[in-house]
Amino acid sequence: MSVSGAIAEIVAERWIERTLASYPAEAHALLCGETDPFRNPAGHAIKQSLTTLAHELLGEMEESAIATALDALVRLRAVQDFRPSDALRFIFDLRDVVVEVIGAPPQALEIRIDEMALMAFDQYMACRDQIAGLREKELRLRMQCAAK
Amino acid sequence: MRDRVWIFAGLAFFVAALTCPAWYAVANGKASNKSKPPNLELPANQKECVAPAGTMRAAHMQMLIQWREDVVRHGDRRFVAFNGKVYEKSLTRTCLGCHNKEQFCDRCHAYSGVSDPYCWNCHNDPQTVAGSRTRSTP
Amino acid sequence: MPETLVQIELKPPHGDWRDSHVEFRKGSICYSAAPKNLTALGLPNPRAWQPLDKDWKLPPDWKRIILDGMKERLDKYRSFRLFMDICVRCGACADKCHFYLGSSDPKNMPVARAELMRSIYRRYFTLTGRIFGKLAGGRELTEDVIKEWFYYFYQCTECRRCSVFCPYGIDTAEITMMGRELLNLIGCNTNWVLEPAANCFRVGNHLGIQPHGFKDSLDFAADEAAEITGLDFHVPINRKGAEVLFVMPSADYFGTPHYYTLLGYLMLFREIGLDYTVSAYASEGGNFGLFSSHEMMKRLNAKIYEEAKRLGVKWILGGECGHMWRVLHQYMDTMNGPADFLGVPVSPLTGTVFENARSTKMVHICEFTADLIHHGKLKLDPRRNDRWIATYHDSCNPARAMGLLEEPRSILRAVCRNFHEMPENTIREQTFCCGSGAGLGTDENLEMRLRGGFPRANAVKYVKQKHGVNLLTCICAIDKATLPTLLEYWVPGVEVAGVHELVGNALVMTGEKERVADLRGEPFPAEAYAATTANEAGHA
Amino acid sequence: MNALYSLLAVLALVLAGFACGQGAPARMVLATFVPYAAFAALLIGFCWRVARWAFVPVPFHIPVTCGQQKSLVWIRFAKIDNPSTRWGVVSRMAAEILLFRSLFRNNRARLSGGRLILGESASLWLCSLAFHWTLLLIMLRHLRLFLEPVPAFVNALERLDGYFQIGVPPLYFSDVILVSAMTFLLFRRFRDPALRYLSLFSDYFALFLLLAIAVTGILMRYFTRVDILSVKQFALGLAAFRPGASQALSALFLCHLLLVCALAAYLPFSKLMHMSGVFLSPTRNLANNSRSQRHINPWNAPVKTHAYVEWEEEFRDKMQAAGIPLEIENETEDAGNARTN
Repeated sequence: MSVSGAIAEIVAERWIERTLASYPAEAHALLCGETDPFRNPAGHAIKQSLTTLAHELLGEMEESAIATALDALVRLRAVQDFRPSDALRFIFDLRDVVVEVIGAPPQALEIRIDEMALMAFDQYMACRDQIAGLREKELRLRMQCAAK
Repeated sequence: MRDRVWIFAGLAFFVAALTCPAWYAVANGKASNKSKPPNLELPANQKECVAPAGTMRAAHMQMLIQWREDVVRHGDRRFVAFNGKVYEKSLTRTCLGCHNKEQFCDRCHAYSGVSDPYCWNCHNDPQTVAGSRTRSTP
Repeated sequence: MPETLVQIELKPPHGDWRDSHVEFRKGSICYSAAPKNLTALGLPNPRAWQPLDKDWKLPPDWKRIILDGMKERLDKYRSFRLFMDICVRCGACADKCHFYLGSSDPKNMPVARAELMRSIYRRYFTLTGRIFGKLAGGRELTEDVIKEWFYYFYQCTECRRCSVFCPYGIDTAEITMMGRELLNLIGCNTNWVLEPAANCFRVGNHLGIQPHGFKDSLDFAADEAAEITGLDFHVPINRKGAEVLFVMPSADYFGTPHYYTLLGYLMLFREIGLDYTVSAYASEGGNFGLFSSHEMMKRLNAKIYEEAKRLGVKWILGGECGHMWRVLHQYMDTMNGPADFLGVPVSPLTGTVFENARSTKMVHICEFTADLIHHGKLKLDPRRNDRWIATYHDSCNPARAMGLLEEPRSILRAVCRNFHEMPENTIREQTFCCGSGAGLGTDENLEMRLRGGFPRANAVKYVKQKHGVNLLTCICAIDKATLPTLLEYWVPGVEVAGVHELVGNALVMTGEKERVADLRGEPFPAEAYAATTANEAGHA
Repeated sequence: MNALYSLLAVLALVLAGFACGQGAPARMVLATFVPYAAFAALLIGFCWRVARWAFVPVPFHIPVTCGQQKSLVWIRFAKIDNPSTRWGVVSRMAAEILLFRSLFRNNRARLSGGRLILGESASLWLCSLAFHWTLLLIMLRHLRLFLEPVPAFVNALERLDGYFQIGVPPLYFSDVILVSAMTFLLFRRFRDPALRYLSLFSDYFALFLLLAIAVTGILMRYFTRVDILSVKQFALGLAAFRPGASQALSALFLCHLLLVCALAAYLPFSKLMHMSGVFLSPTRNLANNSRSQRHINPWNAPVKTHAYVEWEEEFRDKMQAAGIPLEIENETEDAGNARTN
């Protein structure tokens, strides 16, 4: 895959835009506008992750980098008020973005996007499992204490 | 409980500040005179000015600035008034030729709270100047 | 073949916030209070219901009850009336709420949360609202409004972060407290608030551990401390004539990692020979009444002074806890004072008179310990904490209701060698809440808590990446109970500890045996262990 | 929608002002009756609102502390952000009211190379500060029309405001700053979706009304001109309770007058009461001394508590079995058990 960094940059930007559109319009200004990662943690996570993912998908496709970036984002979206399908929709948005920016995506890229979607699915499930596990653990601790 | 004293003191202060014009009028007495415009000394030798009185009141400063522009930048000293009369564009000679600065300009400016315009940075009041000159040269 | 299998559903514009509609979802709400708990506390309208139900079984005249209750509170609390009146909706608070930052739900902006209440106030209590209605920003009080109140007022941790940024100091916690009081009037409460409150009221602590169980717990801790140090420990309970009554949040004697903090207290008290007692009657410092109503707060808090008087102590020492200290610092003396039967607290070792507690007669353990350390009364070996790279999370209430910022930090600097602050705008008075305070910290509400805890976790993640921080210290029982879960999800690898756990680790006790492991049973780092041994030798 | 309605409301006022300028009877009503009615509404409404707050007690001591508390002598405490004395509170309130301290916290101000750099979010703080101060300055400057003789400080303010003497009559900087700051505040409400979501009719109405007042005033000063002598005569007449409208007063002036009256009458019923409310805010105007001085709650509600005696009665057996000392011993039991200390 030989795509210049500049194009990846544009793809990332549009991708971020699309993903942020899945949040309520009222939160949009904050999510897009605020640059301080501590005043806008969610927006920061989204931007960082999507930028990394866009660069990796159109470039080296380094697995560990993708996993880290994807994890940060999926972890957030897994607890926000989304249905599972909506939570992961952002990955498929990439296809439209790529079409917009560079025309029809090459076969290789299609495969990469699908691959990433599957990774994200795994991670989403892992997050939900973890939440269930954490909930169970808290409940167990509470019961233990009560039994004491 | 104790803070009510402070709150009502603050409120009283606010009300006093808001109503200060009324108190001020009372304190300065003879409110009836004060509410009237100042007693301006009108020229004895002329019946009309270079423009109608209303215009002069509202816009004399703009006319003066225009005159300054014309004279200093373009050397144009001829002013044709609304009634066809021709005047020289000159603060010292035309305006102050009839009006008295202290009795006319300053009184009205003080009344309406317009601080000293910068006319007097360059111009002299011919009457004060004349007075001082008579004193200094016997 | 449909174009897309799952229809794309764009977020609908929220339009007017006055159209109240809330969708309750499992995972992000707290369940309703069990009728037996309402009965135990004498609260109105006990019944079986859940927020997920369509019919909430409100009393027939619920509307009148709410409006009467509002009127009563408007006449009793200047804060309430003022905060209803003067907001200009400048939006300075909007992005300060951890729930808003984590969930992006616009009704979680503090100003919007308050407007839920204000719109009713304007409609029924102001001239313009009564005449112009919606145009003046009012709205009708309907059952949907009550549901919305329930959803959003049990989605505020009363952490007061927004108030710091408000040009008029409007405190959303006040509004949330009023909202919850009003909901209490018609029997809409959550079990995670009322069950602990009922337990505290009847038994003395929030899990309802009875006196003998309480004693067992403390004896167990004493044994463990003895095992670690090789010294004998005894925790006096209900002992008359002690100098100090020690009150801690009940989580300290049955929760983990609170428990290690308790060991820290016990070792500290043993080492300095403090003449103290704990009480089985006032065995809970944390006050779940704060999350329910002012009256409940007073009912639960009354025990502390009553017990101090009965036991004839001179002053009271309070453990590490957040909302507990909000009550002790700002409410206790007013509600249940004056404590004229007690004396002004004086540290028996340093002779420091705690002038700042002259009237309440209750000192925070961090103030007490910081004073001891400052005067060099403790022999500390910070190397024993070398396994930790610590940061400090300012717990909301000690930070924003007391200003207890430097005391815990000065302790931490003395007891551990690796300490890093989180970014400036996430600590001290700008600290982010754990997202689980004010009665939200239950497992059924975990998803909401994860959203709320995200901003805090984000800052922790930053120091973890930058400095390798692996321990979050704090002085709040709710933090200790809920942050481990949140950090496990957001920043795995960072543990949570109380400040006095690290004190307990570092404290070199007179005559103690060679300590090889810290309070958690983890062996000390080899280097530190060697140093400790050398110290011990020198000491002997 | 709210914005549109409020704009329409203000435009209606403007039109009413112009219309009144046309007919003699309407002029009389507008110049004699309306100002007094509006002023009375302002005074009575304002006092009523403040008195309502004042008569509601402050039951609890709930300051929000924004810095280190005063505790141990060797720890430096934040005297202003976390005051422990009345003077500390006065300074905190002064910083709050004069400098908008809390709003400033919003900014990411940092020192860079000895210079204070403000982030972009400083705009809210800066614009509101500019807006409020210039509004005060403009109101004080208007005193020249209500006071005769004109006090020296009013003249001084006027000279300061038109310091650079740009144009004739000299341009007041306060006018420029006020209008730009207000325009910014208005645009902020339009632009930011979150604010748009929150803003009510009254939020826009107050801004539009003030803006309309400023614009009519500016038009009169710089463009259409007004006979200042008649204006002052009119204003002094109002102050001396001898109202009368001269024919020299333009329709624009009457429009300005009506808008000001509308603002005065509206103020007590609106959020603009924050001007007095900020002084009363219990999270700001109390010292953080609730542990050293007892705060009294006048209605300290009596509550049902669970007294020790009842509690001991309930758990007596278990306590006895566990060896926890009891207050009232069972005479049949071994009394020595509880007197171990």
